[in-house]
Amino acid sequence: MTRKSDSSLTDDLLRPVFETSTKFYVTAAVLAVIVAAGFGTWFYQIYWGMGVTGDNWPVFWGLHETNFVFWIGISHAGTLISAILRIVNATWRRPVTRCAEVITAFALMIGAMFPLVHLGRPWLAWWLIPYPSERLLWPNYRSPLVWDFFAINTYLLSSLLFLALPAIPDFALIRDRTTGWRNWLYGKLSLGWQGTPRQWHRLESAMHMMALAIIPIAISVHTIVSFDFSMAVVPMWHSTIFGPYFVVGAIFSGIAALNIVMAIVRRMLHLEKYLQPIHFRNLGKLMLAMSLLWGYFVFNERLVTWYGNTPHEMAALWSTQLGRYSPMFWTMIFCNFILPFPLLTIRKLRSITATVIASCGVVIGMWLERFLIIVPSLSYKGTSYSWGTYLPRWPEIVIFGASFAAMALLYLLFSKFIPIISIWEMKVGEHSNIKVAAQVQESEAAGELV
Amino acid sequence: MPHKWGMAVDLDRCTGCEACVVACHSENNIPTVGETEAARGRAMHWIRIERYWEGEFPEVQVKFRPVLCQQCDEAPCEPVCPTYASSHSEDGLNSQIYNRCIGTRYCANACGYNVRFFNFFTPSWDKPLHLQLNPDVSVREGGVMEKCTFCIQRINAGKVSAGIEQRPLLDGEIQPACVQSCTANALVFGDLADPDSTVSKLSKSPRGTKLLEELGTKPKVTYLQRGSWDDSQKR
Amino acid sequence: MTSMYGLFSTPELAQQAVDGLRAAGVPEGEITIQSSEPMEEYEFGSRDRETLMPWNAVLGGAIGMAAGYFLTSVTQKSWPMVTGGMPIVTNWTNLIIIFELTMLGAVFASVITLLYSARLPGRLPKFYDAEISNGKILVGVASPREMEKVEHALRASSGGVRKLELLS
Amino acid sequence: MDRRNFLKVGALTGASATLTSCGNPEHQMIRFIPEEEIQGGIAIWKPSVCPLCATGCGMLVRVVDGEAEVIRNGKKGLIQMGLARKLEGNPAHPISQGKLCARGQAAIQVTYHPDRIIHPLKRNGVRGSGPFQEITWDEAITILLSQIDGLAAAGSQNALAFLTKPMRGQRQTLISRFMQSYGAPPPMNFDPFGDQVLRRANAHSFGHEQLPTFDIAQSRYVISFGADFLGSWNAAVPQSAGYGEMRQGKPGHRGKFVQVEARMSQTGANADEWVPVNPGTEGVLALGMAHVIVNLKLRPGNLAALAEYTPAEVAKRTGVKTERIERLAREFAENSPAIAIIGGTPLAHTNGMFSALAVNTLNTLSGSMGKPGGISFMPQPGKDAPPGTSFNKFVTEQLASPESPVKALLLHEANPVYGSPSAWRVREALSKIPFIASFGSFIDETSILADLVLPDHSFLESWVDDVPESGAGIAVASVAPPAMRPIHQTRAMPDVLLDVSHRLAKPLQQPLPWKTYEEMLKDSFESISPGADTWNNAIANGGVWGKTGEPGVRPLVPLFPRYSEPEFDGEGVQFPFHFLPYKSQSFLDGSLAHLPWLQELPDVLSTAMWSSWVEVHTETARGLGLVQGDVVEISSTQGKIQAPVLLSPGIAPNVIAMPMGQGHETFTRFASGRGANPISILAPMAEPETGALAWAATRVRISKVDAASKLILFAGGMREHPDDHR
Repeated sequence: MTRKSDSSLTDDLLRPVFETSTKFYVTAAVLAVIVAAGFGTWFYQIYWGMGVTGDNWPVFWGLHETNFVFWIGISHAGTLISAILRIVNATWRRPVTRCAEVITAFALMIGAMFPLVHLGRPWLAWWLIPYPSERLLWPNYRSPLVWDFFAINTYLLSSLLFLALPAIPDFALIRDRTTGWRNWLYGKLSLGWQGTPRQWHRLESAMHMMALAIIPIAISVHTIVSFDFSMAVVPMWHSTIFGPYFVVGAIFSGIAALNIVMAIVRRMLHLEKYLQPIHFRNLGKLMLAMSLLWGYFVFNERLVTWYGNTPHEMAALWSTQLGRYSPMFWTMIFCNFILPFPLLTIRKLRSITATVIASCGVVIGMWLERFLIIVPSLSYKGTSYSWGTYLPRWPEIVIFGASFAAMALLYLLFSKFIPIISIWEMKVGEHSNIKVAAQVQESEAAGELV
Repeated sequence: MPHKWGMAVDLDRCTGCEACVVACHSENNIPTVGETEAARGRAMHWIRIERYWEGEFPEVQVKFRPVLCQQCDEAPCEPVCPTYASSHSEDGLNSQIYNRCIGTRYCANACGYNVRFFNFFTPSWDKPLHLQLNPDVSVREGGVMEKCTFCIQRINAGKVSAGIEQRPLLDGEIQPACVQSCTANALVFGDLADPDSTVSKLSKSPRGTKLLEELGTKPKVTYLQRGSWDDSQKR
Repeated sequence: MTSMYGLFSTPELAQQAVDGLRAAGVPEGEITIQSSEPMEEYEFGSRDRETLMPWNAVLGGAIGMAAGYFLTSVTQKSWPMVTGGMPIVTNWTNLIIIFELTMLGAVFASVITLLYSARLPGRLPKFYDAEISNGKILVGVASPREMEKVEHALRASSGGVRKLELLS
Repeated sequence: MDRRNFLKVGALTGASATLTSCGNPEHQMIRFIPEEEIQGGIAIWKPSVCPLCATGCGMLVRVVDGEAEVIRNGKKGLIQMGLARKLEGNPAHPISQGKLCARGQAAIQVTYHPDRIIHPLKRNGVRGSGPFQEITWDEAITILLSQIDGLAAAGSQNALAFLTKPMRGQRQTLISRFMQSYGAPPPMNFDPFGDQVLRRANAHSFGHEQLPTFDIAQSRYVISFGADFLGSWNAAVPQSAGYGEMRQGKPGHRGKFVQVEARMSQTGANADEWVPVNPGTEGVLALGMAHVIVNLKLRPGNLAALAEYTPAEVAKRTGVKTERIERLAREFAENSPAIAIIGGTPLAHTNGMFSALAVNTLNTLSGSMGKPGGISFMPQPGKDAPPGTSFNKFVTEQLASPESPVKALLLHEANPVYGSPSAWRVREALSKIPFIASFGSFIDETSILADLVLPDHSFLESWVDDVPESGAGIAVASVAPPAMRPIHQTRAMPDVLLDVSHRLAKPLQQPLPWKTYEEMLKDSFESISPGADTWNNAIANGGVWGKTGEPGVRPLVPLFPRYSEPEFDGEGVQFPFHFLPYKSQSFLDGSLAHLPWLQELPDVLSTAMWSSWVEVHTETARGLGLVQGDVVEISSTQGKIQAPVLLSPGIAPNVIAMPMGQGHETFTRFASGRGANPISILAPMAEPETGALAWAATRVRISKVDAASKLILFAGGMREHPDDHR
């Protein structure tokens, strides 16, 4: 019976890799078009100049930077969560981890695009890379943007490895079940994996080490993203809570994104059997905790500013509470706090749909939060003569939309080449559940299994 | 001894005539962005006259304040630049090296005075307006940040001519375009490293204040506040 | 040369087979085991557990840290740039770079250790059976000295052996 | 600017500056041999005179070589030539004292303006519709000759008219002599916003029909009645310099400055005390102060003559509190030397003459006339021009008779079609004239009516001279040779005029013997101050100056003018607001609206760029439900215009003000079709004695209209929330 369950599980999880529906092609095509539009718009912006955006004096940062912070935030879903879960050895994590790690990998890639997109002269972006150049000039290690460069790249590399290593046995699996080019491809990818106890053990201990390393990395990444703002003496930016504030926000939005993705994957790839309500419930609880934490930070931020009562900070603050940016602020409060709270606490309401609705709210809310951190502060900095305002223009919006399409597309393609749930980890899970039974039926199992 | 260029702005003299603004455009090849761009808040004025109302009609008064790059000793705009486009010169100026700028616009955000301006597009001059451009000042490309340089081209020219004649620079010998044009002599430029220079003396005036001093940026521009008639009567 | 292995459908049988082989005097090192999932609950699954992984990770971290320190402070000295009245070598900010490179070093070290000690990438051994990926567990000996003993051991211990094969 | 062209044009930018540009069309052009001695990259400073306003600042032009696109014998090509790069005040010049105002700095764009007329034009098509065709100078001169000779042949020399802005120096002399010797009436000076009223008043009070010179630097107390003397009025540059000195130049003595006006001007913004008064009652306040001064025996005077100006009475009329009047009077008398200045709006009421005389009285009382820290009048060397013909008279006659009395009009730097109330029907009057020739450098609302355009050199390309009317204590006569060679196919107006005068059927050789304007200037300067190298020094320094001519002012007894009530067009109920057009800090009366630097220069009080606006008191606006940027229709009895509202705390609630300068129909790419022109809706009220336009005597009503706002403010804060932006 172990074998049966094994093979059926393997079949279920490998089906998306082997069977491709027309629906897949259509979706992929549509997404690809949107992504292409995004790149087109970017080249348009490069050709004419940043002037095609809504940026102005003094609001020099707008939607692009908002999206940067947003996507880096989303990236905190996967690797960080799965690392934590691995370390505490939460058994229910098994079906979730890979879904999550994939989000990290792609969200990071997309997020890391935006600093390039926002550059006035993107063709010179490579000047951030530290190498002995003929310019004799190294990057300025005092600049938070350089910290970003290091932190994001570190996080991206380790996340990719963290995603790739446990995939090797699954590659081997596919290798054994295929012929022709697939067999060749996955043969190469599986690096000749045979599954000796030694290999298994090394793999697991490597994963353990990386899990340990990746948690501080992930935290540092979003702290450093927050430094982009808190290092500048700008009203409401120059704050010491920004580090944890951003990290919490990141995990918050990350879990939300994970919930949504899992729900979609579950539906599209018919994995109802593996991604079960319990996963959503647990992640929901985690998200609720984050929501509370986040609310706590927002309250801190606002109270301290209000109490401090310095003119520029008050101007920025009131613009978000009652002024021109207040509709966004109160929407954010609703999405991040008022909406998820009942949906995730009241047992009757708790359900996959509820969790997903709450998650959608949180993703929207967290995007607004990033916007509200960046734009109002810039609008009200400096001498009141030079205050300003900001409205995005179409190129920013198109690129913003394309970034979501890119996420979906990458995810879609990924699930086509690699089982979105780690098969061997599932098996381990299954067996540790039925081990007892197995031992009881050992003898007969020995005999008549055919 | 290295120079330390600084400026004193006498708000009691400034009449808000804005000669300095046009002089700066003329000297530094600052582009005219045009109506549409100006409406989007992209007009460039390295020096501007800020205007503040005080009181209500009929007891209403106005204060003018010329604001240009404060050339801070501890400038927030400098460390945030990833490519050292914004860094400190030996003379204590915030130099903006256009060729190094990749256009992150971070410096402009960090600047507490909003005196940095970004070339949202590559500027253009309808021919033959381009014939007026000052050959001593480079024209900036799109995607590059720019700001007041204290007319560094004039500072260097002054140093060179003094060097040729093998004499020290005289106080007031070097004048940025704004100072040169100031009709009421409200702007005074000079070497703060020289205690006897006019600007050093003025900077020590009891009327002297710094703009947004609480930011701790150590500006090299000193604002001499408006006096009131009654004080002078008492004296 | 002939090799010999058995495929077992449950870890328990595999364990018996391994014990049998040991009893038959096959040296530990010659017994090959392959499975499609870790079997750490079983004795045979937890052979050669000892590894330098953590120490290598720490070592890698140390190397990364050193690299970070030199990259920052040395380059800052190479062309001294004054910004914002900060010192030329700004240790506060450099710490961030140093931290990131330390972590990167640790991660790389663990991965390299993994690849090296798990002999990846490698080639498939003389015998390998795709049945493994259906849950079977392979226990075998490459070119045993006393074929009969091995065969006997495998057979005796494993009612569940479906296949027995000679490769040469 | 069109974004599409950014990269294209961008490639051409800074051909002389650094940005190199490959594929630059200029590289394929032929190059002519330089026509002058120039060292590459070496800057030379040449003297010149600023032509933009009546101050007459002497300036220095920074000339550096560069490559200009020019046409030589019909071929287009590049030539290396000295190009003006920057304008600065001439430190040696007594008027500018090394300074130059924003407008003067921007004057360089006149020379390099992309829409300058670069060769002679002949109208083909309906007059006023625009289409012109390029012709050669020979053709142009021939046409002009035939017209003028034609008149002479018909014996109607007096049907030739010459219309200019107010001219000074030898240009003035040349034009007058030309007209005189030809037998035509003297030239007309178009200057509706000038200071005829004040000049006439000064003639009455001090015997000088001239604008006064103020020694603000030395004075301890300055009270200004509506005069924007730091911005757009009289000799703003020297006055600002003096003001700076008055404030901080004399340690321990900080002079006080009081501004009396209904709408806070740039000058008023600098006042220690700002005193709003009811429009047209400035003179009353002045005499009220005089009353207090005489009453308190601070100065001797005839109190009877001032009987009706008791502080109480004055307070009632002006809206200034009694105590304040008394305090101001005492301060004024006790802090001599003290100056009272009047200019601008107060003179633009029907009782402007009264107000001017009243302020003159105050000055006479203060006893600082002709003293340091007081008022003086500049000697005017070589001023021999007869009074001009009245423009208003000309217009009336044109409109009166069905057959145009004037048969040929020569037009130079005057734009009456834009610059006069539509009620004057100037366009109609001019359109009747059979032949109009313009010497202008731009196609504006008036020169578009021309049949022939003979484009003048820019001031940087031609001989310039000037005899300033005010601004220095000593006599000044400025002169300067061309700072650079012409870049277009243009000719200097004086040279053309001399050329024509010699080639007429009856040549005017005898009255105008000079071949070129240069010769004429030389003669005149040598006649002013004889001497061997006068001329060479003059052209080296940018002029001659010194203590020549008669003394500044002859002492006078105060004369007390009879009060006259200001009259306004439009009765109060229907037209509740006084309408105050004022000279824009950037464009003056609108003649500078074509300079991009000035268009993008934020108005110092409103911070507005590229737009026109109407200033409404914050409370008034609240009452009318108007917010920043709302577009309103401003209607007088004479017509209506639209402009966005700008909230201002610095304006009387019953007054709305609007800057002149915008609202051009045709005036280059930078000014055409932008904003609204307040002059157009002014009522044709006049100051009786001089007949000068009383441009502040119109009343209007405003009503919100549904239109897109074109209010562009540099102060971003003000764009969105004017209230918390103070």
